[in-house]
Amino acid sequence: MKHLSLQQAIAEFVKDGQTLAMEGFTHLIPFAAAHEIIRQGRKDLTLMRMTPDIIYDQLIGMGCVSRMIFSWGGNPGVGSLHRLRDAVEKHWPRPIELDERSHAAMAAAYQAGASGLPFAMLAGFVGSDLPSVNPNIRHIECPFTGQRLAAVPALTPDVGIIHAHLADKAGNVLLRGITGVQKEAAMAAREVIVTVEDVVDELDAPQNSVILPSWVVSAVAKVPGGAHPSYVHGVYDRDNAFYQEWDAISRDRDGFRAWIQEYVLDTGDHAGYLARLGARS
Amino acid sequence: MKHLSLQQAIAEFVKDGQTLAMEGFTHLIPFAAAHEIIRQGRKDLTLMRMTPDIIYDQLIGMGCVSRMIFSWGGNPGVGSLHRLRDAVEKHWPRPIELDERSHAAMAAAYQAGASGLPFAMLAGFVGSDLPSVNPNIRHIECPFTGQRLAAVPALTPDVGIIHAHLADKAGNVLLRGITGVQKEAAMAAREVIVTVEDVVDELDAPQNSVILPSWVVSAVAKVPGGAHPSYVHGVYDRDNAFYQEWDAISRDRDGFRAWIQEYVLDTGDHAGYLARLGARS
Amino acid sequence: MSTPDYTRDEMMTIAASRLMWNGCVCFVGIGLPSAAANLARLTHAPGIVLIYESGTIGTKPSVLPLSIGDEDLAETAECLVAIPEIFTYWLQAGRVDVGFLGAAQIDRFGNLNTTAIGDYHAPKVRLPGAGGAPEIAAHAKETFIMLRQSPRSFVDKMDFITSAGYIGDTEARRKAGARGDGPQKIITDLGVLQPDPQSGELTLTGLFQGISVEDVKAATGWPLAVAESLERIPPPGEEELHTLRQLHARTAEAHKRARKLPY
Amino acid sequence: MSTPDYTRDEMMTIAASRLMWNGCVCFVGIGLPSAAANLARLTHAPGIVLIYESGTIGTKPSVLPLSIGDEDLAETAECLVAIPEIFTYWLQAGRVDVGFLGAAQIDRFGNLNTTAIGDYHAPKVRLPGAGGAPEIAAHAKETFIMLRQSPRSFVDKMDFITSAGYIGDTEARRKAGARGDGPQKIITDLGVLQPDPQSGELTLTGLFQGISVEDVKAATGWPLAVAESLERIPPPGEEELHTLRQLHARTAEAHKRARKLPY
Repeated sequence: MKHLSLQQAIAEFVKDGQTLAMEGFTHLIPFAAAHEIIRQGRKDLTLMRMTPDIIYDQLIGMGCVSRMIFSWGGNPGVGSLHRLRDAVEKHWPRPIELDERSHAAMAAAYQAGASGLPFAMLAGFVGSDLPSVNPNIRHIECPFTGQRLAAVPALTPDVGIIHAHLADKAGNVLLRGITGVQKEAAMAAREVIVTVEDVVDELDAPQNSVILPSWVVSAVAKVPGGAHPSYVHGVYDRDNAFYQEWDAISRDRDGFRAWIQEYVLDTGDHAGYLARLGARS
Repeated sequence: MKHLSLQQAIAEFVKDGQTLAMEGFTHLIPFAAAHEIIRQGRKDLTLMRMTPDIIYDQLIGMGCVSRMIFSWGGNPGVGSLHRLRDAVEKHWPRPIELDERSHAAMAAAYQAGASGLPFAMLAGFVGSDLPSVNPNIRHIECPFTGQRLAAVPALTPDVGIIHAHLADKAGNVLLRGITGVQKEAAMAAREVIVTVEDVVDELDAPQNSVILPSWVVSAVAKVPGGAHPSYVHGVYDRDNAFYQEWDAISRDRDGFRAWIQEYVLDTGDHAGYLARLGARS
Repeated sequence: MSTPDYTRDEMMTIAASRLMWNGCVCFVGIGLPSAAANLARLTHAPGIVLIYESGTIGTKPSVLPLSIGDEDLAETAECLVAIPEIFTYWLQAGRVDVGFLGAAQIDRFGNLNTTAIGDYHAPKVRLPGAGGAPEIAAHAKETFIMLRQSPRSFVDKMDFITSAGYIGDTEARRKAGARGDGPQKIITDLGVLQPDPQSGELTLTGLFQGISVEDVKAATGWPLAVAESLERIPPPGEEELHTLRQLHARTAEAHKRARKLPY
Repeated sequence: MSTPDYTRDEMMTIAASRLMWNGCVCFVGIGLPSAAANLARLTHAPGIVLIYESGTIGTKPSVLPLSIGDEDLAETAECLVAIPEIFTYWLQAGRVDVGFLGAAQIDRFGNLNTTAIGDYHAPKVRLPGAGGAPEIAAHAKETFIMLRQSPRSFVDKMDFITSAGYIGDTEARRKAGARGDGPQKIITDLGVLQPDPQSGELTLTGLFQGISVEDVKAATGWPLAVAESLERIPPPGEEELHTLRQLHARTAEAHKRARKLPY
């Protein structure tokens, strides 16, 4: 475990062509890390995430992504992800290959990855057409009952990236509130980058808290506000207005590019991003 | 969920011939419930537990058990479980059928039971003779990689019995410290009995605590000291001396029977058991 | 149709909320289902157990969540669990009484499409995808579907089945391995449809005030079966409407708060 | 043999503790392994990560635990997880560097028996069983085995393989699907054995002070292979012995506390 700046962490651990999982279910989405990946211009990434959300819409729109493994690709509570749709429907700015599953299958596949199993099974996709369009959904039989179950390959990202409340100086990481599949995504990954709101001497967490010990973490980067426009329970709220504004920002290719230029590329880091958004609002 | 006395809960939910899981890994072992099952004279039980421990040694010695699913049957830190050995080696007081697995397989099979899956898989029993003596250990192949994995049937007890720190008036249950496989054993069961140290108005538990909501629980019984000689983190210590004394108590059939008579059968309930032990020590 | 003093969405929400019961364990999505389930909780079913797929169990939000993982859901939950657990110990294990689903398209057997219009590999419209729906549709003891009715949404031939209803008939559903009973109530903005117990074909069984059978037939992309005795569903009661409007007002108020950037 | 001022168990524990390193992730059982791993933590390897199968990760007990789930282990852990997780995300995933095992019997290929002496279905002696051992033996990057050496424990023909070492040879282990490298160090009360890199056969590679090759051969139930150059393992250093004895004294003190019944 090393304490690094986010720039250093992305530069050191995220390479072109890799498979990344950036998780956070509505809560604790690691936006700052995604913006830094855009700034550093990574290409040909395979991205996995249950809900691509705005975070992957941005990476897809910037042409960083060649393949995506996912289960629900909308703008939550708002509508479509226009950059995702443009990539799928019109291949702009580049075609994107989809490995499309369900939430239950994604979650189980992260668990399998974290567990050193080659695949996950679930009583899933019953009567669904998804197995007919995705060769990564197969079936097995229970060796005791003969019951037919769905199977999907384990998810084992090269790099798992999550945002958390706190790390301590040693690099132990604490998550609170809705923890989603972050622990699984992190533990399924070869390298783990964690952005945190703050670094403290001691976590001082209640027993049975959700903690990643320092020795499963590759790098911790302190990035206050690093989940914006997502939220950090007890620290700041979800920027629901931004999620709604994104519909208009992202609907148009040029508008999207201009926004990324102004708020991501032209801001050196996440503090700059927050400052520019703040100046506008 | 109903608040019942332990006597009522066992009388209502535990029947001859059923399959029971009474879990608690060193910590929070539901001894009071086992003693009440002995008092009420249940027979032909199939018991499942990772570590039979003294709790099942007592039930086995009293002839309540016809079959056991388990993974490690010793007296932790002391040596053998003499009643278990006597049943296996000499069929006293009755023969006992064993379905013997490993810890990893037991834990996975509880998870499968709690998950509505018919079996669990694990990269397990590699090179072990256990599959050759247990037809409930089979193998499957990964449909993607061809990797061979072990499979065991899911554990789905008729009744799951656990001991916990607290319940609230509504019947929500809080566990702290080492939580073992209790949540899995409870959720894999058709009916769930929870003995608790105390019942409070509100749990007032930290976020991300281990909680069973009232609607998955059949009955809550307040039994202070209900885990003795096991312990309740932050409430009372493990009675290590008792674990050591058990070696002598249980070595001899008559000595064992006499102990059960004096401390379990002749004490009307768990308060009586604790009082008698206290009078002696 | 006359113009009543409530909207179709209000009627639809209230009709759905009436179908919930006290103690019902309900797996809820965002939007109309969330409004219906919370309305039930605030009126006749205070003991309803709401589960959102974010891992929030037994939650009692003060306002309607905008996202499925709102802080309010976590704050008011009986317990929080990780997402893999929600789909295994809770949904797949059969602990959910009612799974609430929406869709872009539904067919006469209650199959749902939330994936794509047109060819999957070259879609005319790419929809968000499956989310939790295929397994909710399979494992909830029954599913309720809320969907505004029109020939574009109630289609004769569907491009893609994301989540199964009765597939081709109730026997096909059983054979496919579904455990739950499938779509038992389809609540639209015109009335309620229920499956024929034998064939699974959706049948109009209830009409909202001011709606005729012809209205519903015109909004359906296949020749709609109509039950012999049609229920005329009562209009919103005063308390229902008042509670729902207050809930929406509180929600709007909460979500209107000025953006406050972190730091 | 001369009579040194330390016991064989002390030498064995100290020898094992020297094989641990700072940062080593160690899956520990109760008894000698726990003493060895904690001694390493208190001497040369303060950053050792101890995992007990009770779900206590990164634990730093003040005294040696009597059970694998002692309160002290939970109290001093970096984090607590449920037991299914210990065996999946931590052990099976290959996160453990060293798995510590004991046994009633070991054979020349490092296979272990903790199940039964005699026929499994009609055992002469029923042993406790597998516990976590089969999967520790398979998945830890390497395993260390601690076992007092005698012809009864180091047997030529074993009745039952509970946990695999090299089975018949290193190739057999690989073919069976084991991921870890298997038993790399067998620490007895006489010295240390290591597997032949090709055959996997356990070979005497180190002797404690005052022990001869003949002593070890006499305590082994098969014709023991002996390495060409034998290490003469240094006796306990002063700090090692002092720290170990203090640890044992603190442990005895803590466990001697009068029984205090609850309530």
